[in-house]
Amino acid sequence: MVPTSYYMILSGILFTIGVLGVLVKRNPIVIFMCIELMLNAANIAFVALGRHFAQVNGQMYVIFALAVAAAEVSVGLGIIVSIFRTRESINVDEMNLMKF
Amino acid sequence: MGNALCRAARGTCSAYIPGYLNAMPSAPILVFFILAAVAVISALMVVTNVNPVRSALSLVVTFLSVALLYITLSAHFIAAVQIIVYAGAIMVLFLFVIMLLNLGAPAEAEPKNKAQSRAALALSAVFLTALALAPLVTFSTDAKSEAAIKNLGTVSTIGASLYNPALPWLFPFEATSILLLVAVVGAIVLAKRRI
Amino acid sequence: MILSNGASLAAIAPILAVMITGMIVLLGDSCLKLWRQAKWVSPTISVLGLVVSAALACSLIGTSGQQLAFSGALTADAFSQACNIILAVIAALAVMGSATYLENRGLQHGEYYVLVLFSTSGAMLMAAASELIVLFVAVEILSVALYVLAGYARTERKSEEAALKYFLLGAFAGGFLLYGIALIYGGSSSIVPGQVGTTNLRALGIYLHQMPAPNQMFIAGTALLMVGLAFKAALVPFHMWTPDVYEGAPTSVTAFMAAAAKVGAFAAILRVFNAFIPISEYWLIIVQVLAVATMFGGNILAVVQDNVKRILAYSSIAHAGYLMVGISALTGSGAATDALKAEAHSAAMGGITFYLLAYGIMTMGAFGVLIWISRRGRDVQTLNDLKGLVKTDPVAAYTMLIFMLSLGGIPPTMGFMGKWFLFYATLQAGQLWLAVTLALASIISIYYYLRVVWVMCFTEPDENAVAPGRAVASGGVVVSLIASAAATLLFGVAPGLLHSLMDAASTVLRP
Amino acid sequence: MPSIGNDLLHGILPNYIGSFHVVPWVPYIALAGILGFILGIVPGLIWIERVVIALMQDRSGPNRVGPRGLLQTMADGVKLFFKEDISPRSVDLKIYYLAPVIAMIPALAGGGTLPLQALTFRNVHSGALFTQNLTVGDVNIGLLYILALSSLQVYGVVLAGWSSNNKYSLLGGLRASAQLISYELAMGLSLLCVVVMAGSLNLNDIVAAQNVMPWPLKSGPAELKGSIFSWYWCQSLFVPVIIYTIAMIAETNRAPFDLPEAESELIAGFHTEYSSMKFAMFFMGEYASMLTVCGLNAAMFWGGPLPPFNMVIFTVVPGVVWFILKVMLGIVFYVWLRATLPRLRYDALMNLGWKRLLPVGLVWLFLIAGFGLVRETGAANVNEDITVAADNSVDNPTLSVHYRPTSSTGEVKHIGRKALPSLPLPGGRKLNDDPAAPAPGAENGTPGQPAGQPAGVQPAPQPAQEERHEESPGNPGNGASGVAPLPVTPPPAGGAGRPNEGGERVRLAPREGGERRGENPERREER
Repeated sequence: MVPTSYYMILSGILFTIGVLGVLVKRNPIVIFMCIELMLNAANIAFVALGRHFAQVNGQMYVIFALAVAAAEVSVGLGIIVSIFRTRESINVDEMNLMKF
Repeated sequence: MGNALCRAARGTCSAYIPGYLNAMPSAPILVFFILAAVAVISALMVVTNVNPVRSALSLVVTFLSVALLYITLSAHFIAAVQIIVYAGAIMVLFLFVIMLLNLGAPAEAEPKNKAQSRAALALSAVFLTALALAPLVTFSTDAKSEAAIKNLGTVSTIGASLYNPALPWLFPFEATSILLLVAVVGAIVLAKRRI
Repeated sequence: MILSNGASLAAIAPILAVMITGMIVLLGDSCLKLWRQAKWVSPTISVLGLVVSAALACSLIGTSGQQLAFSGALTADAFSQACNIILAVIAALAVMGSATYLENRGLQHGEYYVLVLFSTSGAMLMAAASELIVLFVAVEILSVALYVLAGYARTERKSEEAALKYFLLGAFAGGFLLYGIALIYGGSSSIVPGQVGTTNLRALGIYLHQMPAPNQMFIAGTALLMVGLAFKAALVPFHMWTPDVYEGAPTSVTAFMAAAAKVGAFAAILRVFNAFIPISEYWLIIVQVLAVATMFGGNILAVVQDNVKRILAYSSIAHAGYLMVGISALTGSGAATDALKAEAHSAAMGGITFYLLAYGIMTMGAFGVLIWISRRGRDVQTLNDLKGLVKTDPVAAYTMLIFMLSLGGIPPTMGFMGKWFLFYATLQAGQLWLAVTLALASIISIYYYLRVVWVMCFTEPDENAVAPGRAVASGGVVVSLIASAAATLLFGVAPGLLHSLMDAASTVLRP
Repeated sequence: MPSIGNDLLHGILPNYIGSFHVVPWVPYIALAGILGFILGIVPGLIWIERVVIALMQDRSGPNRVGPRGLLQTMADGVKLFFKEDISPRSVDLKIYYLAPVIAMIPALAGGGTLPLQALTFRNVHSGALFTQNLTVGDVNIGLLYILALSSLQVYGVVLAGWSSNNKYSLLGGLRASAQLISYELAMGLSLLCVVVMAGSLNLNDIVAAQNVMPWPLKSGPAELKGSIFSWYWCQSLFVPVIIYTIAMIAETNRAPFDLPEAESELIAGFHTEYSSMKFAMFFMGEYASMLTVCGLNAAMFWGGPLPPFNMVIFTVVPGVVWFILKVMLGIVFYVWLRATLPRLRYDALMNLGWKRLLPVGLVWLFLIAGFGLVRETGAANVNEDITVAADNSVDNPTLSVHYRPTSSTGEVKHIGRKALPSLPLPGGRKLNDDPAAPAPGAENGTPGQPAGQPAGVQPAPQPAQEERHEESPGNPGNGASGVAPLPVTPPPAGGAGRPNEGGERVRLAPREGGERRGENPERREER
């Protein structure tokens, strides 16, 4: 059986890539995708840990995380679509109506 | 050969594996590494691609390989749901929006914010070491026996635990319906032209 | 004790009341034409539901002990009921203040109240959550509704921009939160007998008490959880979104967001860190650094602002810092004996609860004044718009004065008493330097609050300002303003009236 | 019903170590059969479509190449194969080439869990009979697998539309994705009704659940067992079958829902820019997915490989033939619709999906679930009767390889239990529980729990439940120790009475579970 640590390291790597993506990308849709990647990394960790402990808990968490991801996506893409209606671009660098 | 590999894959009768096969990593490890490599590479492509459509496609590949990883963790139901929800619904919505807004054309050279990128990389490196090394220390012992986990991911086990009033999952499950209701109302409020 | 499922439903009746009211408003508004046409129906029903919820919470607050509802998913104890009361009051004030404002800007739809009610229920769940995944779901119920509300003025670019920023950073924080939960789930196996994981805060508290030796994974998880919650509570340095979102969102939403989201987030932080008190040597210093950074960061940045909404945004950040001081006092780290530690704990619990209520009421009041004086079409935005308010609209100016004094922590207001309780708890906990820092930060804050007062009272009205004339008063805002002003003064003079609330909250024990 | 494995990987790599509980080559036969059938029948389907449409339109149809034009599609295929491969300059090349492949793979893979036939074998050594399903992957998430693949199908269309860099293609792709997402919900709801009735996601189990006496009858002529009246189209699922059929046509973008390629508005929609073999792949993908959804329809609502009546004249025909026949009827239905119905307007299409099919499906699901709940709780005795009846009705199989849609003794018991539409109740009725075990929903569910003893509330799986039940009355703190007033009683140090958050109550204890189950399920799990 593949050791749980392997899965945890994989999930750590995916989470880091997600965080990195959020920090460096400029397109909100891609940023959002990177956030989904972070959630997925957490899900891998949950399932792997659940197997490690022989608990069904790990998979329960994933079900809730999935529901949350779905809800976030519908609202997030709604925001992006509605923002595109009033301006032609959605680059986060152009979100500069409000400055410090 | 195939037979032996199959045995190795099952991990049941390792004593009968010919000596030369012992040197090989067992099949599950190989499968894991292949899937993990696909997941990580496609995840990196999500970040490195300039074209949002390609990013989305790479993310779909990541999700699919994650789904297969769930199968190797004997979480079949989660694997199927991962494909249905993430690959089949969420990413399709992403693609739909990208296409609707016609963002597909490769963006004009992204203004690179060097300082921010460097800070992000440094931060990520810290994260990576912290997150990747922590489990190494914690999980020195191996997981439970295979018999204990083989039924964890079946639909009946999941359903029976999710709806079991003696377990704490029933309430969050119901609370999730409020969340989805909020999302539905919210999406309509945001995106419908006239409320 | 564990409640049966029926008793659990009864114990969370205040939350259910809010949820059910939300569904009634949603159904009524979408199905009944008369309901939709009469604009006052949805807010009235919403307020009624919130009042019912608060009343239920008041009747349940006497229940003592640590009741686990739904097999450990929720803790339906007195503190959660206290938070229910606070949140119901905030939401009721917000709903009353919103109606006219939305009407003026053509945004009056039933969905607004539905979202407000649901997000209130999310914040209530955050205060009650005892399983971390329930906390996560509750955070998302609150946040998803707030993302939508922030972008509620769909035709305004600022509002949309605020929604996008809030959404992206909120979802980012959600990712941290979830990963933190995952790591805590894995890391807890070293302290849980049987080498299995758990994310139940009560269980974690007990196990940590027995064996305060978390492994690295657990600590990493706690750190990520803290980052996620700090984003939600807008602590420096995770506060970047706050001013923009507060400025861009419609003012009525800003008011609700500033109050309810912060109360929910702090209730959750309190629940988490209360369970983690046995390992406070790992996180106490971080909490204290966050507290100091947040107090000074918020206050100093507020000084240089010209936009009233941004000033209030930074002020809300600073208030989050004061509350973090209270979290630090929970541990009683400097207290000598266990008895003193317990005393510091209960003082801090009471202080935080009182402060949450005070903060909610005075924030709602300050934004309520802005709503009241904003005229058709445009918001009151800059300090310029407030110039000479005392001449053009003296009632509004004096009401604003009350809230500014209260936010600044000047007696005899509720804000002063709140700060005093926190100060006292910090002293009890033996954290003298932190108490001094709190006092210093409040002194800085007085500058910009008094600046607003000065602009209102001692300058001539600006011809170009938004609100030169008397605003058309409307029932809802007036009621909400009168209520919050009265409460600010009353509880400032006689904080003992809230004795039972604070006592109830302090029944949350140290693990 | 024995399965080859619990999951997909094990299903594809069957376990043939040890005594023969499964025949290792059966899944490969099924794989070869399904792939070969789908790929081989597509030219035939196109011929059928053209001939039937010609018949309906009262014209000749293909009649030049080969007898009755049978070879016409072959000729077309050869032409497409040798045509010059044109790729327009402005396309996104990688994705442009990838799209037809993506369109085809899920359609071909979708047949992986279709129940073609139940085969009976005799073990050479022990002489015992056992049944094995002719299915590529006889997995417990069979239906979810098909749904997952069908949800992936949209990518081919969307990517083709986007990468062509052509506004008609883009519009086609957009329409396709919106349509697929919308109709997937209605489709899922209608299939959920079946799942609620059958209590399983395994398609073989669902077929087996239809192989009983038609519902109101408890006993009667053996010819009616598993007959056309006991299939789910007739067993109070006549509304879901309609919803599914409409949704399946929309899912495959066929007339009258072929808006993504509406030639009058969008030229050819998403495949406007595609030519030669790439176009042919879209074409084949479309037909392959038609076959898959028709196969699912046949399995879910029309009894799969079951013959219409349990009479010798029908049962001598192998089940797989019946299955193919049902699929072909579905295809002809497709063609019939295409020949007779005009294309819908786009808003009408969306309204139909969201405002008609979805609410109706939801209401019907509630009805089915409530109905099942009532019968489940009110009919414990009936349940036993039917089990016995099912036992008696088994005729002894004599052939070593015996084409019969039913299965061995243990299976029929199991089918007997499935005779009633069942809701998965709290407490977890499991498919492969020993039928002799007490009905879990009725006796062990929580309603009867004393309120003061939440510790006695059982964990999910059946066998673990019994153990817990013995412990709990004597030790009310068990499972509740995490909840004792905090500093007063820290939980005991031992592992047994650990709190609910910890292992014991939450962990589903499959190890104990396995031992208590009957012989047959145990073997099934090992695989």
